[in-house]
Amino acid sequence: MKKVFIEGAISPTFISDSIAKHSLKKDIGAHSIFLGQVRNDHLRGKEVVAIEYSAYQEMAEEKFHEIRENMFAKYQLNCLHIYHSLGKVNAGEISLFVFTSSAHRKEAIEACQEMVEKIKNEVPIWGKELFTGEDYEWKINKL
Amino acid sequence: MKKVFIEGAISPTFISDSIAKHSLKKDIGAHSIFLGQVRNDHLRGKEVVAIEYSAYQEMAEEKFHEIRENMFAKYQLNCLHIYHSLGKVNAGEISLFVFTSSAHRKEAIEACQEMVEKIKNEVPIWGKELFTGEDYEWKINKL
Amino acid sequence: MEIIVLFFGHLTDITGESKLKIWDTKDTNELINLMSKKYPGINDMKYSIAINKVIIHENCILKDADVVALLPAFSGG
Amino acid sequence: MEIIVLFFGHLTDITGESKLKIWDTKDTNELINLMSKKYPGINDMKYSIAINKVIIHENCILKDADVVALLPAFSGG
Repeated sequence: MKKVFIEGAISPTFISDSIAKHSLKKDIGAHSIFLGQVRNDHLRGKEVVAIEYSAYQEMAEEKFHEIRENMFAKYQLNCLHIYHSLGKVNAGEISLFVFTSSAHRKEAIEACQEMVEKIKNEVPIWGKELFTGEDYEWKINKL
Repeated sequence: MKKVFIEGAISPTFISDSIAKHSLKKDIGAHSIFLGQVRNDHLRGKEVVAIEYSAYQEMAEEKFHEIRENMFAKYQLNCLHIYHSLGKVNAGEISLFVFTSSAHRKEAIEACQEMVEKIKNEVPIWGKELFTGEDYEWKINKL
Repeated sequence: MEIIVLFFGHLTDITGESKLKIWDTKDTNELINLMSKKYPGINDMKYSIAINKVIIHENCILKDADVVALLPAFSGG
Repeated sequence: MEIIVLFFGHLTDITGESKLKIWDTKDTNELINLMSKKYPGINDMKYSIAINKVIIHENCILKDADVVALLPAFSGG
Protein backbone atom coordinates (compact mmCIF):
# COMPACT_ATOMS: atom_id res chain seq x y z
CA MET A 1 0.00 0.00 0.00
CA LYS A 2 1.27 3.49 -0.87
CA LYS A 3 2.64 5.62 1.94
CA VAL A 4 0.30 8.54 2.64
CA PHE A 5 1.33 9.94 6.01
CA ILE A 6 4.29 12.23 6.37
CA GLU A 7 5.69 13.32 9.73
CA GLY A 8 5.37 17.11 9.97
CA ALA A 9 4.83 19.59 7.12
CA ILE A 10 4.96 18.72 3.41
CA SER A 11 7.75 20.75 1.82
CA PRO A 12 7.51 22.58 -1.54
CA THR A 13 10.56 20.58 -2.63
CA PHE A 14 8.73 17.32 -1.99
CA ILE A 15 5.94 18.65 -4.23
CA SER A 16 8.26 19.67 -7.08
CA ASP A 17 10.08 16.33 -6.90
CA SER A 18 6.74 14.62 -7.25
CA ILE A 19 5.83 16.81 -10.26
CA ALA A 20 9.23 16.23 -11.88
CA LYS A 21 8.81 12.44 -11.73
CA HIS A 22 5.87 12.72 -14.12
CA SER A 23 7.90 14.17 -16.99
CA LEU A 24 8.64 10.60 -18.12
CA LYS A 25 4.92 9.86 -18.40
CA LYS A 26 4.42 11.58 -21.72
CA ASP A 27 0.81 10.52 -22.15
CA ILE A 28 -0.18 12.89 -19.34
CA GLY A 29 -1.65 16.21 -20.48
CA ALA A 30 -3.02 17.65 -17.24
CA HIS A 31 -2.10 17.68 -13.56
CA SER A 32 -4.43 18.95 -10.87
CA ILE A 33 -2.98 19.65 -7.44
CA PHE A 34 -4.65 20.61 -4.19
CA LEU A 35 -2.62 21.83 -1.24
CA GLY A 36 -4.04 22.37 2.23
CA GLN A 37 -2.12 25.04 4.15
CA VAL A 38 -2.49 25.65 7.90
CA ARG A 39 -4.28 28.95 8.46
CA ASN A 40 -3.54 31.25 11.40
CA ASP A 41 -7.22 31.62 12.28
CA HIS A 42 -8.13 33.92 15.12
CA LEU A 43 -10.53 32.55 17.73
CA ARG A 44 -11.41 34.20 21.01
CA GLY A 45 -8.65 36.74 20.51
CA LYS A 46 -6.02 34.05 20.10
CA GLU A 47 -4.12 32.98 17.01
CA VAL A 48 -3.68 29.45 15.67
CA VAL A 49 0.07 28.91 15.44
CA ALA A 50 -0.01 25.25 14.37
CA ILE A 51 -2.22 22.23 13.88
CA GLU A 52 -1.27 18.90 15.40
CA TYR A 53 -2.63 16.05 13.31
CA SER A 54 -3.41 12.60 14.60
CA ALA A 55 -5.08 9.67 12.86
CA TYR A 56 -6.42 6.19 13.32
CA GLN A 57 -3.60 5.30 11.04
CA GLU A 58 -4.42 1.69 10.09
CA MET A 59 -8.02 2.59 9.29
CA ALA A 60 -7.00 5.79 7.46
CA GLU A 61 -4.56 3.89 5.26
CA GLU A 62 -7.21 1.36 4.32
CA LYS A 63 -9.62 4.19 3.58
CA PHE A 64 -7.09 6.04 1.42
CA HIS A 65 -6.49 2.83 -0.49
CA GLU A 66 -10.22 2.28 -1.00
CA ILE A 67 -10.79 5.87 -2.17
CA ARG A 68 -7.85 5.60 -4.58
CA GLU A 69 -9.28 2.41 -6.09
CA ASN A 70 -12.68 4.06 -6.51
CA MET A 71 -11.12 7.09 -8.18
CA PHE A 72 -9.24 4.94 -10.70
CA ALA A 73 -12.47 3.08 -11.46
CA LYS A 74 -14.45 6.31 -11.91
CA TYR A 75 -11.96 8.54 -13.74
CA GLN A 76 -9.45 8.00 -16.55
CA LEU A 77 -6.40 8.76 -14.42
CA ASN A 78 -2.75 8.12 -15.13
CA CYS A 79 -1.66 8.84 -11.56
CA LEU A 80 -3.11 9.74 -8.18
CA HIS A 81 -1.02 10.64 -5.16
CA ILE A 82 -2.12 11.64 -1.68
CA TYR A 83 0.05 12.84 1.17
CA HIS A 84 -1.17 14.00 4.58
CA SER A 85 0.83 15.28 7.54
CA LEU A 86 0.86 13.74 10.99
CA GLY A 87 2.11 15.64 14.03
CA LYS A 88 2.69 19.37 14.20
CA VAL A 89 2.39 21.63 11.14
CA ASN A 90 2.91 25.36 11.63
CA ALA A 91 0.66 28.08 10.18
CA GLY A 92 1.78 28.76 6.61
CA GLU A 93 2.99 25.18 6.11
CA ILE A 94 1.34 22.52 3.97
CA SER A 95 -0.43 19.52 5.52
CA LEU A 96 -2.29 18.00 2.56
CA PHE A 97 -1.10 17.30 -0.99
CA VAL A 98 -3.47 15.71 -3.51
CA PHE A 99 -2.11 15.18 -7.02
CA THR A 100 -4.07 13.74 -9.97
CA SER A 101 -2.87 13.33 -13.55
CA SER A 102 -4.74 12.50 -16.71
CA ALA A 103 -4.55 12.84 -20.49
CA HIS A 104 -7.14 15.62 -20.40
CA ARG A 105 -7.91 18.34 -17.87
CA LYS A 106 -11.53 17.48 -17.04
CA GLU A 107 -10.75 14.10 -15.49
CA ALA A 108 -7.74 15.33 -13.52
CA ILE A 109 -9.59 18.36 -12.12
CA GLU A 110 -12.77 16.51 -11.15
CA ALA A 111 -10.92 13.60 -9.56
CA CYS A 112 -8.73 15.95 -7.53
CA GLN A 113 -11.71 17.90 -6.23
CA GLU A 114 -13.67 14.76 -5.31
CA MET A 115 -10.59 13.28 -3.66
CA VAL A 116 -10.19 16.33 -1.40
CA GLU A 117 -13.83 16.15 -0.27
CA LYS A 118 -13.51 12.46 0.49
CA ILE A 119 -10.34 12.95 2.51
CA LYS A 120 -11.99 15.65 4.62
CA ASN A 121 -15.18 13.65 5.19
CA GLU A 122 -14.27 9.99 5.18
CA VAL A 123 -10.78 9.55 6.59
CA PRO A 124 -10.20 9.26 10.35
CA ILE A 125 -7.79 12.15 10.84
CA TRP A 126 -8.11 14.89 13.45
CA GLY A 127 -6.57 18.30 13.72
CA LYS A 128 -5.89 20.02 17.03
CA GLU A 129 -5.50 23.77 16.58
CA LEU A 130 -2.74 25.01 18.87
CA PHE A 131 -2.98 28.62 19.95
CA THR A 132 -0.36 30.96 21.31
CA GLY A 133 0.13 29.82 24.91
CA GLU A 134 -0.99 26.37 26.01
CA ASP A 135 -4.56 26.65 24.75
CA TYR A 136 -5.96 24.52 21.93
CA GLU A 137 -9.20 23.62 20.19
CA TRP A 138 -10.16 20.61 18.11
CA LYS A 139 -10.57 21.60 14.48
CA ILE A 140 -13.97 21.35 12.82
CA ASN A 141 -14.11 20.91 9.03
CA LYS A 142 -16.53 23.14 7.19
CA LEU A 143 -18.44 21.81 4.20
CA MET B 1 1.15 44.14 -15.31
CA LYS B 2 2.27 40.74 -14.06
CA LYS B 3 4.58 38.70 -16.26
CA VAL B 4 2.77 35.65 -17.63
CA PHE B 5 4.89 34.36 -20.49
CA ILE B 6 7.95 32.24 -19.87
CA GLU B 7 10.41 31.27 -22.61
CA GLY B 8 10.39 27.48 -22.90
CA ALA B 9 9.14 24.94 -20.35
CA ILE B 10 8.03 25.77 -16.81
CA SER B 11 10.30 23.89 -14.39
CA PRO B 12 9.11 22.02 -11.28
CA THR B 13 11.53 24.19 -9.29
CA PHE B 14 9.81 27.33 -10.50
CA ILE B 15 6.55 25.83 -9.24
CA SER B 16 7.90 24.91 -5.80
CA ASP B 17 9.48 28.36 -5.43
CA SER B 18 6.10 29.87 -6.17
CA ILE B 19 4.42 27.60 -3.58
CA ALA B 20 7.09 28.36 -0.97
CA LYS B 21 6.53 32.12 -1.29
CA HIS B 22 2.99 31.65 0.05
CA SER B 23 4.08 30.29 3.43
CA LEU B 24 4.22 33.88 4.70
CA LYS B 25 0.56 34.41 3.79
CA LYS B 26 -0.86 32.63 6.79
CA ASP B 27 -4.47 33.47 6.05
CA ILE B 28 -4.38 31.06 3.08
CA GLY B 29 -5.93 27.66 3.74
CA ALA B 30 -6.12 26.18 0.26
CA HIS B 31 -4.09 26.23 -2.94
CA SER B 32 -5.36 24.84 -6.22
CA ILE B 33 -2.87 24.26 -9.02
CA PHE B 34 -3.36 23.24 -12.62
CA LEU B 35 -0.43 22.18 -14.77
CA GLY B 36 -0.64 21.59 -18.49
CA GLN B 37 1.94 19.06 -19.69
CA VAL B 38 2.83 18.46 -23.35
CA ARG B 39 1.48 15.06 -24.42
CA ASN B 40 3.26 12.84 -26.94
CA ASP B 41 0.08 12.27 -28.96
CA HIS B 42 0.26 9.95 -31.93
CA LEU B 43 -1.24 11.23 -35.18
CA ARG B 44 -0.94 9.52 -38.56
CA GLY B 45 1.68 7.15 -37.18
CA LYS B 46 3.87 9.99 -35.99
CA GLU B 47 4.61 11.13 -32.46
CA VAL B 48 4.38 14.67 -31.08
CA VAL B 49 7.83 15.44 -29.68
CA ALA B 50 7.19 19.07 -28.71
CA ILE B 51 4.77 21.95 -28.97
CA GLU B 52 5.95 25.34 -30.14
CA TYR B 53 3.83 28.09 -28.62
CA SER B 54 3.29 31.50 -30.13
CA ALA B 55 0.99 34.31 -29.02
CA TYR B 56 -0.36 37.71 -29.92
CA GLN B 57 1.55 38.76 -26.88
CA GLU B 58 0.26 42.29 -26.25
CA MET B 59 -3.35 41.17 -26.63
CA ALA B 60 -2.78 38.02 -24.54
CA GLU B 61 -1.27 40.02 -21.69
CA GLU B 62 -4.23 42.39 -21.68
CA LYS B 63 -6.59 39.42 -21.71
CA PHE B 64 -4.76 37.70 -18.84
CA HIS B 65 -4.99 40.92 -16.87
CA GLU B 66 -8.71 41.25 -17.56
CA ILE B 67 -9.41 37.61 -16.61
CA ARG B 68 -7.40 38.05 -13.39
CA GLU B 69 -9.44 41.11 -12.45
CA ASN B 70 -12.69 39.27 -13.11
CA MET B 71 -11.56 36.32 -11.00
CA PHE B 72 -10.70 38.54 -8.04
CA ALA B 73 -14.12 40.20 -8.36
CA LYS B 74 -15.94 36.87 -8.53
CA TYR B 75 -14.02 34.77 -5.99
CA GLN B 76 -12.55 35.43 -2.53
CA LEU B 77 -8.97 34.88 -3.58
CA ASN B 78 -5.77 35.73 -1.76
CA CYS B 79 -3.57 35.10 -4.79
CA LEU B 80 -3.80 34.15 -8.44
CA HIS B 81 -0.82 33.40 -10.64
CA ILE B 82 -0.70 32.37 -14.28
CA TYR B 83 2.34 31.32 -16.29
CA HIS B 84 2.33 30.13 -19.90
CA SER B 85 5.22 29.01 -22.06
CA LEU B 86 6.27 30.57 -25.34
CA GLY B 87 8.53 28.79 -27.81
CA LYS B 88 9.34 25.10 -27.75
CA VAL B 89 8.23 22.79 -24.92
CA ASN B 90 9.10 19.10 -25.19
CA ALA B 91 6.67 16.24 -24.50
CA GLY B 92 6.64 15.59 -20.75
CA GLU B 93 7.41 19.22 -19.92
CA ILE B 94 5.02 21.77 -18.44
CA SER B 95 3.64 24.68 -20.50
CA LEU B 96 0.85 26.06 -18.29
CA PHE B 97 0.81 26.79 -14.55
CA VAL B 98 -2.31 28.22 -12.94
CA PHE B 99 -2.18 28.79 -9.17
CA THR B 100 -5.05 30.07 -7.02
CA SER B 101 -5.06 30.52 -3.24
CA SER B 102 -7.89 31.22 -0.84
CA ALA B 103 -8.88 30.85 2.81
CA HIS B 104 -11.15 27.92 1.92
CA ARG B 105 -10.89 25.19 -0.69
CA LYS B 106 -14.10 25.83 -2.62
CA GLU B 107 -13.09 29.27 -3.90
CA ALA B 108 -9.55 28.24 -4.80
CA ILE B 109 -10.67 25.12 -6.67
CA GLU B 110 -13.48 26.78 -8.62
CA ALA B 111 -11.41 29.81 -9.58
CA CYS B 112 -8.55 27.62 -10.80
CA GLN B 113 -10.84 25.52 -12.95
CA GLU B 114 -12.60 28.55 -14.47
CA MET B 115 -9.25 30.23 -15.08
CA VAL B 116 -7.97 27.22 -17.06
CA GLU B 117 -11.07 27.19 -19.28
CA LYS B 118 -10.76 30.91 -19.93
CA ILE B 119 -7.08 30.62 -20.83
CA LYS B 120 -7.82 27.85 -23.33
CA ASN B 121 -10.77 29.67 -24.91
CA GLU B 122 -10.12 33.39 -24.65
CA VAL B 123 -6.40 34.04 -24.89
CA PRO B 124 -4.67 34.39 -28.28
CA ILE B 125 -2.08 31.64 -27.94
CA TRP B 126 -1.38 28.94 -30.51
CA GLY B 127 0.38 25.62 -30.26
CA LYS B 128 2.16 23.97 -33.16
CA GLU B 129 2.61 20.26 -32.59
CA LEU B 130 6.01 19.20 -33.86
CA PHE B 131 6.35 15.58 -34.93
CA THR B 132 9.41 13.44 -35.37
CA GLY B 133 10.95 14.63 -38.64
CA GLU B 134 9.99 18.02 -40.08
CA ASP B 135 6.24 17.51 -40.00
CA TYR B 136 3.90 19.53 -37.78
CA GLU B 137 0.23 20.21 -37.17
CA TRP B 138 -1.52 23.15 -35.54
CA LYS B 139 -2.98 22.10 -32.21
CA ILE B 140 -6.74 22.13 -31.70
CA ASN B 141 -8.11 22.52 -28.15
CA LYS B 142 -10.85 20.12 -27.15
CA LEU B 143 -13.67 21.33 -24.94
CA MET C 1 -13.15 -12.67 25.47
CA GLU C 2 -11.09 -9.53 25.16
CA ILE C 3 -12.07 -6.34 23.33
CA ILE C 4 -9.77 -3.41 22.61
CA VAL C 5 -11.33 0.06 22.71
CA LEU C 6 -9.63 2.99 21.01
CA PHE C 7 -10.33 6.71 21.51
CA PHE C 8 -9.33 9.49 19.15
CA GLY C 9 -9.27 13.27 18.83
CA HIS C 10 -11.42 15.22 21.24
CA LEU C 11 -12.51 12.03 23.01
CA THR C 12 -9.02 11.49 24.41
CA ASP C 13 -9.36 14.78 26.30
CA ILE C 14 -12.24 13.18 28.20
CA THR C 15 -10.95 9.64 28.59
CA GLY C 16 -7.37 10.66 29.33
CA GLU C 17 -6.25 7.57 27.45
CA SER C 18 -6.34 6.36 23.87
CA LYS C 19 -6.62 2.62 24.39
CA LEU C 20 -8.08 0.21 26.92
CA LYS C 21 -9.08 -3.43 27.17
CA ILE C 22 -12.43 -4.72 28.33
CA TRP C 23 -13.77 -8.24 28.82
CA ASP C 24 -17.02 -10.04 28.29
CA THR C 25 -19.02 -7.38 26.52
CA LYS C 26 -21.59 -8.87 24.21
CA ASP C 27 -22.32 -6.00 21.83
CA THR C 28 -21.57 -2.37 21.04
CA ASN C 29 -24.59 -1.07 22.97
CA GLU C 30 -23.26 -2.71 26.10
CA LEU C 31 -19.78 -1.37 25.38
CA ILE C 32 -21.06 2.18 24.97
CA ASN C 33 -23.01 1.92 28.22
CA LEU C 34 -19.86 0.82 29.98
CA MET C 35 -17.86 3.70 28.48
CA SER C 36 -20.56 6.22 29.37
CA LYS C 37 -20.38 5.18 33.01
CA LYS C 38 -16.58 5.22 33.05
CA TYR C 39 -16.33 8.56 31.17
CA PRO C 40 -19.60 10.47 31.61
CA GLY C 41 -18.25 13.34 29.48
CA ILE C 42 -18.52 11.32 26.28
CA ASN C 43 -22.34 11.39 26.46
CA ASP C 44 -22.22 15.03 25.36
CA MET C 45 -20.13 14.21 22.31
CA LYS C 46 -20.90 13.04 18.82
CA TYR C 47 -18.84 10.17 17.54
CA SER C 48 -18.98 7.22 15.14
CA ILE C 49 -18.11 3.65 16.09
CA ALA C 50 -15.85 1.40 14.03
CA ILE C 51 -15.31 -2.31 14.57
CA ASN C 52 -12.04 -3.54 13.08
CA LYS C 53 -11.73 -0.32 11.03
CA VAL C 54 -15.24 -0.46 9.55
CA ILE C 55 -17.83 2.07 10.68
CA ILE C 56 -21.05 0.49 11.97
CA HIS C 57 -24.50 2.05 11.95
CA GLU C 58 -26.38 -0.17 14.39
CA ASN C 59 -25.76 -2.36 17.42
CA CYS C 60 -23.27 -5.15 16.59
CA ILE C 61 -22.33 -8.37 18.37
CA LEU C 62 -18.70 -8.38 19.52
CA LYS C 63 -16.30 -11.29 19.36
CA ASP C 64 -12.91 -11.99 20.91
CA ALA C 65 -10.08 -9.66 19.77
CA ASP C 66 -12.40 -7.12 18.14
CA VAL C 67 -11.04 -3.58 18.03
CA VAL C 68 -13.73 -1.00 18.67
CA ALA C 69 -12.84 2.62 17.90
CA LEU C 70 -14.77 5.72 18.99
CA LEU C 71 -14.26 8.40 16.33
CA PRO C 72 -15.23 12.07 16.70
CA ALA C 73 -16.06 14.01 13.48
CA PHE C 74 -13.06 13.88 11.17
CA SER C 75 -11.08 17.06 10.62
CA GLY C 76 -8.17 16.17 8.37
CA GLY C 77 -6.89 18.29 5.51
CA MET D 1 -4.02 56.29 -43.79
CA GLU D 2 -1.96 53.26 -42.78
CA ILE D 3 -3.28 50.00 -41.32
CA ILE D 4 -1.15 47.20 -39.86
CA VAL D 5 -2.39 43.65 -40.45
CA LEU D 6 -1.14 40.80 -38.26
CA PHE D 7 -1.43 37.05 -38.92
CA PHE D 8 -1.06 34.29 -36.33
CA GLY D 9 -0.88 30.53 -35.99
CA HIS D 10 -2.05 28.47 -38.94
CA LEU D 11 -2.70 31.62 -41.00
CA THR D 12 1.01 32.39 -41.21
CA ASP D 13 1.47 29.09 -43.11
CA ILE D 14 -0.76 30.55 -45.84
CA THR D 15 0.38 34.17 -45.83
CA GLY D 16 4.07 33.36 -45.39
CA GLU D 17 4.36 36.48 -43.27
CA SER D 18 3.09 37.65 -39.92
CA LYS D 19 2.77 41.38 -40.52
CA LEU D 20 2.00 43.73 -43.40
CA LYS D 21 0.95 47.31 -44.00
CA ILE D 22 -1.94 48.40 -46.15
CA TRP D 23 -3.26 51.84 -47.10
CA ASP D 24 -6.62 53.47 -47.68
CA THR D 25 -8.90 50.68 -46.56
CA LYS D 26 -12.17 51.98 -45.19
CA ASP D 27 -13.44 49.04 -43.15
CA THR D 28 -12.78 45.44 -42.10
CA ASN D 29 -14.95 44.00 -44.90
CA GLU D 30 -12.80 45.75 -47.47
CA LEU D 31 -9.66 44.62 -45.67
CA ILE D 32 -10.79 40.97 -45.63
CA ASN D 33 -11.62 41.16 -49.36
CA LEU D 34 -8.15 42.45 -50.06
CA MET D 35 -6.54 39.69 -47.98
CA SER D 36 -8.67 37.01 -49.63
CA LYS D 37 -7.42 38.11 -53.04
CA LYS D 38 -3.82 38.29 -51.89
CA TYR D 39 -3.96 34.95 -49.99
CA PRO D 40 -6.82 32.85 -51.41
CA GLY D 41 -6.04 30.04 -48.92
CA ILE D 42 -7.41 32.01 -45.99
CA ASN D 43 -10.96 31.72 -47.37
CA ASP D 44 -10.98 28.08 -46.24
CA MET D 45 -10.01 28.99 -42.70
CA LYS D 46 -11.92 30.07 -39.64
CA TYR D 47 -10.54 33.07 -37.81
CA SER D 48 -11.60 35.96 -35.61
CA ILE D 49 -10.70 39.57 -36.24
CA ALA D 50 -9.34 41.95 -33.59
CA ILE D 51 -8.89 45.68 -33.96
CA ASN D 52 -6.35 47.09 -31.55
CA LYS D 53 -6.48 43.89 -29.47
CA VAL D 54 -10.28 43.79 -29.16
CA ILE D 55 -12.24 41.12 -31.02
CA ILE D 56 -14.98 42.51 -33.29
CA HIS D 57 -18.16 40.75 -34.35
CA GLU D 58 -19.31 42.89 -37.29
CA ASN D 59 -17.89 45.15 -40.00
CA CYS D 60 -15.97 48.07 -38.45
CA ILE D 61 -14.67 51.36 -39.86
CA LEU D 62 -10.89 51.60 -39.81
CA LYS D 63 -8.84 54.64 -38.92
CA ASP D 64 -5.19 55.55 -39.33
CA ALA D 65 -2.72 53.40 -37.34
CA ASP D 66 -5.28 50.71 -36.50
CA VAL D 67 -3.82 47.25 -35.93
CA VAL D 68 -6.02 44.52 -37.37
CA ALA D 69 -5.21 40.94 -36.32
CA LEU D 70 -6.50 37.74 -37.93
CA LEU D 71 -6.71 35.08 -35.23
CA PRO D 72 -7.29 31.35 -35.85
CA ALA D 73 -8.96 29.34 -33.05
CA PHE D 74 -6.84 29.62 -29.91
CA SER D 75 -4.96 26.55 -28.73
CA GLY D 76 -2.97 27.61 -25.68
CA GLY D 77 -2.53 25.55 -22.52
